[in-house]
Amino acid sequence: MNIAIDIASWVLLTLGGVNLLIGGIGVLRMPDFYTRMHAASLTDSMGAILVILGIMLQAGLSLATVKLGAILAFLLLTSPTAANALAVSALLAGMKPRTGDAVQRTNHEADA
Amino acid sequence: MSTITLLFSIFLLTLLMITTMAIVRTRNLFVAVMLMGIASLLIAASFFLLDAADVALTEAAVGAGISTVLFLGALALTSERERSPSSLPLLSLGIVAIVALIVIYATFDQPPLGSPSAPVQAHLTPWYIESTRELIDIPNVVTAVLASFRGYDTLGEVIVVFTAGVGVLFLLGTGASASAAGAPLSEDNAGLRHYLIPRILGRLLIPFILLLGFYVQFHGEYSPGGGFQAGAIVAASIILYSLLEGEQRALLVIPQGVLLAMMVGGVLLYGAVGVAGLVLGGNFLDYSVLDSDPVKGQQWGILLIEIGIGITVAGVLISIFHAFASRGAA
Amino acid sequence: MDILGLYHYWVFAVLLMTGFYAIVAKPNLIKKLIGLSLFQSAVFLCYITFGKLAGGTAPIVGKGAELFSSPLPQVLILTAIVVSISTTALGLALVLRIKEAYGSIEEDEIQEQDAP
Amino acid sequence: MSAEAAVLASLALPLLGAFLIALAGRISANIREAATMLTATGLALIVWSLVPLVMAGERPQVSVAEVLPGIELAFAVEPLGMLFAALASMLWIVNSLYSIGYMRGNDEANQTRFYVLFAVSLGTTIGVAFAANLFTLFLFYEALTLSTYPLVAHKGDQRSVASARVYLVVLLSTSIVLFLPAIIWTYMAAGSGEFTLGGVLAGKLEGAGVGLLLLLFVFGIGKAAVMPVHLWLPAAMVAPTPVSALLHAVAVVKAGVFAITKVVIYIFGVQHLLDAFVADLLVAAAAFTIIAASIVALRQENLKRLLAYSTVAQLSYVVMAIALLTPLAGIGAAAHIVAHAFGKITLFFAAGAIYTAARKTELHELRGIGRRMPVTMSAFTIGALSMIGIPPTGGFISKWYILAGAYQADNMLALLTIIASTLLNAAYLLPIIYMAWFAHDETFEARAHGEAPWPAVLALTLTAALTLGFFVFHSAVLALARQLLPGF
Amino acid sequence: MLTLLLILVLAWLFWSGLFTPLLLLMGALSCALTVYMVRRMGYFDTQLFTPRYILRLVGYWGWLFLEVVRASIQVASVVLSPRLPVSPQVIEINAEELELIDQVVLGNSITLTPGTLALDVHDGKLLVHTLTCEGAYALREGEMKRRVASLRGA
Amino acid sequence: MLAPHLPMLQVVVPLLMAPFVVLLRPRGLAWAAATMASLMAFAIAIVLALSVVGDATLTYRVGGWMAPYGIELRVDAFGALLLLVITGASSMALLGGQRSLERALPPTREPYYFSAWLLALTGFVGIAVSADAFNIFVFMEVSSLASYVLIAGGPDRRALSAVFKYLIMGTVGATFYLVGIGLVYMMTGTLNLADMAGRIEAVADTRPMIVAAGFITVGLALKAAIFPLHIWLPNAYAYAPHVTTAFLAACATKVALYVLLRFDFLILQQHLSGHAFQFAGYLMPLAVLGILVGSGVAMFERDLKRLLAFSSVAQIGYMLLGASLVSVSGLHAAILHMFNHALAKGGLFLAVAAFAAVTSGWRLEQIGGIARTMPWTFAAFVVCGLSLIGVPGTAGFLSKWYLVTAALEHGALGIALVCVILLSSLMAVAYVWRMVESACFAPDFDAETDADSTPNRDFAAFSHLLPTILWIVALANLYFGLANALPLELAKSAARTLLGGLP
Amino acid sequence: MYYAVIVATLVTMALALLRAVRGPTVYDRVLAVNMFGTKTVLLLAALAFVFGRPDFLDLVLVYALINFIGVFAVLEFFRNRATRAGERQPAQHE
Repeated sequence: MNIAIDIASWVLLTLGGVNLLIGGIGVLRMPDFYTRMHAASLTDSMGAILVILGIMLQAGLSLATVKLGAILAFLLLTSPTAANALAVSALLAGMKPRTGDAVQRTNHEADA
Repeated sequence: MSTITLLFSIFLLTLLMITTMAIVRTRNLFVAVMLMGIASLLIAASFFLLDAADVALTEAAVGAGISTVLFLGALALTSERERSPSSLPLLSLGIVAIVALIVIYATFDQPPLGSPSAPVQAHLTPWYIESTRELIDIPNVVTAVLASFRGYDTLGEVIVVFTAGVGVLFLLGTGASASAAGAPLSEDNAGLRHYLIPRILGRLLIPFILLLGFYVQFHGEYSPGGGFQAGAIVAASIILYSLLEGEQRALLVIPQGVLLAMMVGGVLLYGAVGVAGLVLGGNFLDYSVLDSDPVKGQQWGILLIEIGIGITVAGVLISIFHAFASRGAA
Repeated sequence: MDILGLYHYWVFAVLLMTGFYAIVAKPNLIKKLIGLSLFQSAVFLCYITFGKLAGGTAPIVGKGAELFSSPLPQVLILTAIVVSISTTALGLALVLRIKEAYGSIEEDEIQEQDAP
Repeated sequence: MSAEAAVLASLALPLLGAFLIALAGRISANIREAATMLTATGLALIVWSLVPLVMAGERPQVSVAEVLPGIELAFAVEPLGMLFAALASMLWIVNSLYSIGYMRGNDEANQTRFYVLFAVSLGTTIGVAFAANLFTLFLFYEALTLSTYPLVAHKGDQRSVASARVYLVVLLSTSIVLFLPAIIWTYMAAGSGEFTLGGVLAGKLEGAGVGLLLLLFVFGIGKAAVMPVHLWLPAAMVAPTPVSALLHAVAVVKAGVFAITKVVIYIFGVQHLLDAFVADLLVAAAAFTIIAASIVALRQENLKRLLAYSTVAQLSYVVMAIALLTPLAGIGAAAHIVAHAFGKITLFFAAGAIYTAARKTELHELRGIGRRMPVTMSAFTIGALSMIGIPPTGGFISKWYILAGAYQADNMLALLTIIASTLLNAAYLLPIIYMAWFAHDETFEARAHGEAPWPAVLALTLTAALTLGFFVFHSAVLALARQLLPGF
Repeated sequence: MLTLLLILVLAWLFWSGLFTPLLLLMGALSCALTVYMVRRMGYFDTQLFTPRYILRLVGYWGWLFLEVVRASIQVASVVLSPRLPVSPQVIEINAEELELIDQVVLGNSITLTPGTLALDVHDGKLLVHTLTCEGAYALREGEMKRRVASLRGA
Repeated sequence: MLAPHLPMLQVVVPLLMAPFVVLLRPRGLAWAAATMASLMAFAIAIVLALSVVGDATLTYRVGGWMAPYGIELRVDAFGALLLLVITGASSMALLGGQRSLERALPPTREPYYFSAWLLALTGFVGIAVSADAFNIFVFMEVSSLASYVLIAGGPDRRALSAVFKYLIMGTVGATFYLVGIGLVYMMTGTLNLADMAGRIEAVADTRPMIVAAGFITVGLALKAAIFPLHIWLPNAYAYAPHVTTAFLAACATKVALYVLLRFDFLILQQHLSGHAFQFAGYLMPLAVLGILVGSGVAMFERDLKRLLAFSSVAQIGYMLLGASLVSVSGLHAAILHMFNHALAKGGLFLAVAAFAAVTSGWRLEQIGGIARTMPWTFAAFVVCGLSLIGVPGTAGFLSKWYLVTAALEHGALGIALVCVILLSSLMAVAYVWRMVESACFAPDFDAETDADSTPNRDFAAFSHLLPTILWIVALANLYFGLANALPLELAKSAARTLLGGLP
Repeated sequence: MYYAVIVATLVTMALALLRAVRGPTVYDRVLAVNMFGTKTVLLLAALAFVFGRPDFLDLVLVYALINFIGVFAVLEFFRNRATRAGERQPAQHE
């Protein structure tokens, strides 16, 4: 049982680590600010989820797990919010996203 | 410290050095402030690696929240870019290099990192740890030393914070007076109310931040934390509120008078505990006499003065924030 | 290990001097304050470093903890951090007033205005 | 009143008087001047009441405070100081009388300040006179400089301020740079600065050090106006004449020579100096000053400046007399302090009276003035004769003793100097007298003037009388001076 | 308000893990104070959440998690592929019919999913930046919006 | 009952009054409360001073913890003397400065100002009584932050830039000090000064100790405005509100110097070989240069307050010179000069405050004729000025006397030093006399013709308390010039203590 | 077992730092800071377990909650600046 948990958490942690790395690389590689934000959100959401889940498995049923859960919840609430706030700031300052083609109005009503 | 954590910490410190160099190099102050945020995180992580959880917590509460907000507040009212180039960089570099060499020269005789025979570890530390167990009986030795063994220093620290508050209020005026009393709440210049996501999320999180602040306050004796960190966290939550809803609304929640009362009340609470020790026949800040059981007395004393610290710090930090923010509004 | 153990102190020296350089060489007042707070952070790092005990843990008595790093430097630095942020806040308030009074936060421009 | 109380009272009274004068100045000029006269008279009475005691050989002593370990603020009355104090306090009465006439006659500004500071200056002069040790002496010496400074700068115009600056700079810098180190040296060498008959340095300091220290003292005590530190004295002549008269002919300059005398007699000790063969230095310096100052005086156009240079020369008489280190010369020095005071104050009074009545300050303007102001010019003549040393004036007595002293010391330099300077004195003073009485006024005067206001005339008459009187009634002074003789 | 109080109390108890009377008292005090402060802040003017909503939210999170995993793999492959095949798009989603709070949930869900990023939420319109065209199409299908809308539905 | 607690109360009284003061709204109340607290502190300081006469030392364990573990307070003669200076300066400045401050400060900010005043006072006395290296740092920061506030209070905008410079340099100084005590702590493991002195022996020759000594000295030298680290001082003093300047000029730099001397003599010199020599070797030239340059600049300065500020630089040089002789008599002179200079400089700046109540400014030409309009104030000014020069009969003379005698113990070098002292005394005569001349003889300044000043001949605003206080100070200058048993005894005992362990 | 994730976090931090130093726009830097914050949370959480002191999670909690205030301040900063520049606010895409 213990071994199973260990393996599971090991897998989660490693995957999380890989995720973080990929996100980090993405942040470096991506061509413009908005695309970089996507890479960052890779680490913020997936990376965080995996890592914390991994640690939670290790902690077992304890207060620490609850705390980790709270941490995860807060992270998942705050990081998109922060990302949004950042995007808004960039837009506010007049920074245009680089897009392949013109802005697509995908909404049906808007198209009409 | 095992070698591997040592390597971690070395890695972090290297990042820290790069960050600081970048901070000094950049001509854009906004960028510098952002990099300061990173530096603060790195420092906090290093503190944590070096077993200083309390300090890391403080750095977290201050560096990540308050400090950035204050710097940005100042930047908003001044300018973002440094205008003139550095003067005499060669001379300055020369001086700096010499002092750096002197400091490095000093390091070669220092006791190596973590050596148990170093005087710091051998002289006072065992006594503190033993006495905390015996005389105060709380788990967090840092809190015991901070609040009791060196409670006088901490009183001084509170006074420093209070002084800064008084100073900023003196220099900038109170937020209330600047935003012309009686003026209606202007809806269009009220923080981030028009940004839906931040606003709603903020609304969701503020109670938890507040609670966390109180939690840190009252668990200072058991885990990292204490009055100062708590005060900073509570202040951060109020600052968050005023960023979201506008400074004037925040002033409605905690009016200027209350803030002032907090600044004053905390210091006075601390002082009163000290004087109580004196009146009850002990020395100043001697908590043992507060209760028939000296250990209990110590615990009461620590609890009370930590509350005093928390109140003052929160009051001061919020006041400072308002003072900055109201300058922008004026 | 010995050299690695000294690394922290070297970083301390470098940080100290980086901050100091900003204070000395940069004419921008806010930059000076930034330098100042870096400068102070370096000192914090130094204190915390020599409070560290090999194999120790944070001085919070709990289960499974036997060796503790020294609490005293941490206490000192807690105080010093507070002092640092207080100084920074006061400095920034001053910068705001200076900006209002002089319309600039560059040291050389202010000096020019002060010269009769 | 016990002697000790009298000593303290004589110090406190002028200060109290100054305070009263300041208050009275707010009420009316008459009350103020009454207060001045009252203070002056009171002071004279107290000081003179001490004279019989001192003559009888008593030496009242008061110690006020121990300022530094071994260094006290203390007073002691000894003959020389008694003489000096008595002289100054007596002349203050006369001078006050004269001041009233002069100040009113010239419509000077800030008269209250003038009287207040005058009183303070007198107080410090008494302090100098009664000082029991070097420290106390130095203290009052400096206080005297500072309290007279505003008097010199009284007019407040560019010229007087500049001159006052010279006055202050010379006096203060000499005292700080030379006098103070000399005092410290003395204290360090001798362990004491008490004025002790026979000196305190004997056996403590030998060789070249003695000479060096002596020079430090002589040039450090700038008030004695030994060349080249005499510069302040002509500069001080911008002051109102009563100041020049009492302070710069009597109190201040005499404080200087008095200090030198005390240092020589009580600090070095005559015997010690004789043993060290250094007094000749002093004689030479004094001789040089006498001759040089007299020659400079010869070339002066301005009456008061001429008198100032004459003062420089006359002061060096005293210094030289002291330096001769013979009993007779010592008596001569003491007598000369008195005689010169009477004579010079008369001359200044006269000069001031001329200025008040006729607005004349230059020599060539004085043609025929004797006929318009006969009383004044008579007094002037008497004063001038006293300067030269012609009987029946006081100057003759003192010169006589000095000459005798020089002879006793077998000092040819001194003898020759005195003779030469007498000739020079005559050369610059007699033409004035001649001009005043016998020359014809060639310019037409729009306004015929008479004598100065009566208080001024009364005062200068009195001093002229004293000058003459000293020729006859000098025995008291000599008696006091003789008490010094054990020192020789 | 009671919901919040309950959550806070639970949070305190789990965080603290110490049940001495003093600390419990302090906890009660803290929770009360927090609620008081939040009340002063005017955050009880509008009802945000009902317990039922929260329950459904948990279910939604499960779906979202899978969504995030899927998107993560996509983005990771984009990042790791040497050509860096990005084709950024900005699309606008109309969510006027949703409650404000649901707009926020939608916006944050979009942001949380790697590859899509809510730029701005205003007047019921969400401006979304996507990393690739595929991401844009997936969003346009409106699966996420439907699920969010159903959180509040009957 | 209170007697054993006095060292603590000395700090606690102003400390706890400061928060109260912030709350006092009606005009004048804040002032009254601050003054009361300050006077109480003064009274405590007097009692303390009287009780340590004769080499007694009072100690106090804060919180009841014993010395190396808890924080200890220690009042010895040196500290007591400094306490007298600090609390006395504060009380006198507050008493005399009410009206002057009322003019300088907007009413809404008054409570903050007076609170900051008490905080500064707390900081200074906190340093003076502390026996713990880190505690000194904390209170140093309290005093510094509060001083920044006090200085920035003036209406002159140049105060702001001056304060900023002060803030930067002051913080750098404090941080240097922190680095220094950090290194010492690292090598000895203690922060208590006495314990430190005991444990330093073992590590005396290690490199960190040497560097620590350097850092501590430089840091404190910055705070003490020792030449050439004085550049923050002139402007900070010149543009601060006058009363602030009077207070700070009397004690701020001296407190730093106090710490410096205590550290150097009690801890470093006794144990670091050759430290005494290095101390003298580095500091004596600086002291001499400071004396000469400070006086020299003062001679040509036209702004009255800047002039006095530069004179302060020179006076700090005197104190340092005395200390750098490393002898009982030298230290004695230096410590005595701290006391005497505070008397003189405090009085001078207070007099400037009085002048400024009726003149339009304090450039030399602007105080023209002030001697006629305010003769009594002016007279007090002159007395303090004479004390600054060191004219006999005033307090300033005594310290110079001791300094010269101390220097003369050093043979040829001593004579050279004496020359410097005498030369600078002459320079002091020159600059003091420039002020006096301007006040007496310059034509009445005509404010209407001067563009950048406002006519200000407003006698109603001139408080009668100020001249009284000024005269008290001036008389103190005279009194301590003649009967100086108390400061002398304290200074002597302090010097003995400092040099106690040296051969 | 935690070491892998710690190393990964550290490397990611380094990469983020590189982005922060390089820029090019200020927003990139803010982004980096934000990323850094999350990474610190993860790092500290892992470290707490490495040290075997899970009670230090409080600290992590604080970070998780406080960190984003800075970003809000940035937003407010730009909003403020935009308002000052006289631009229409809030920003709307064309």
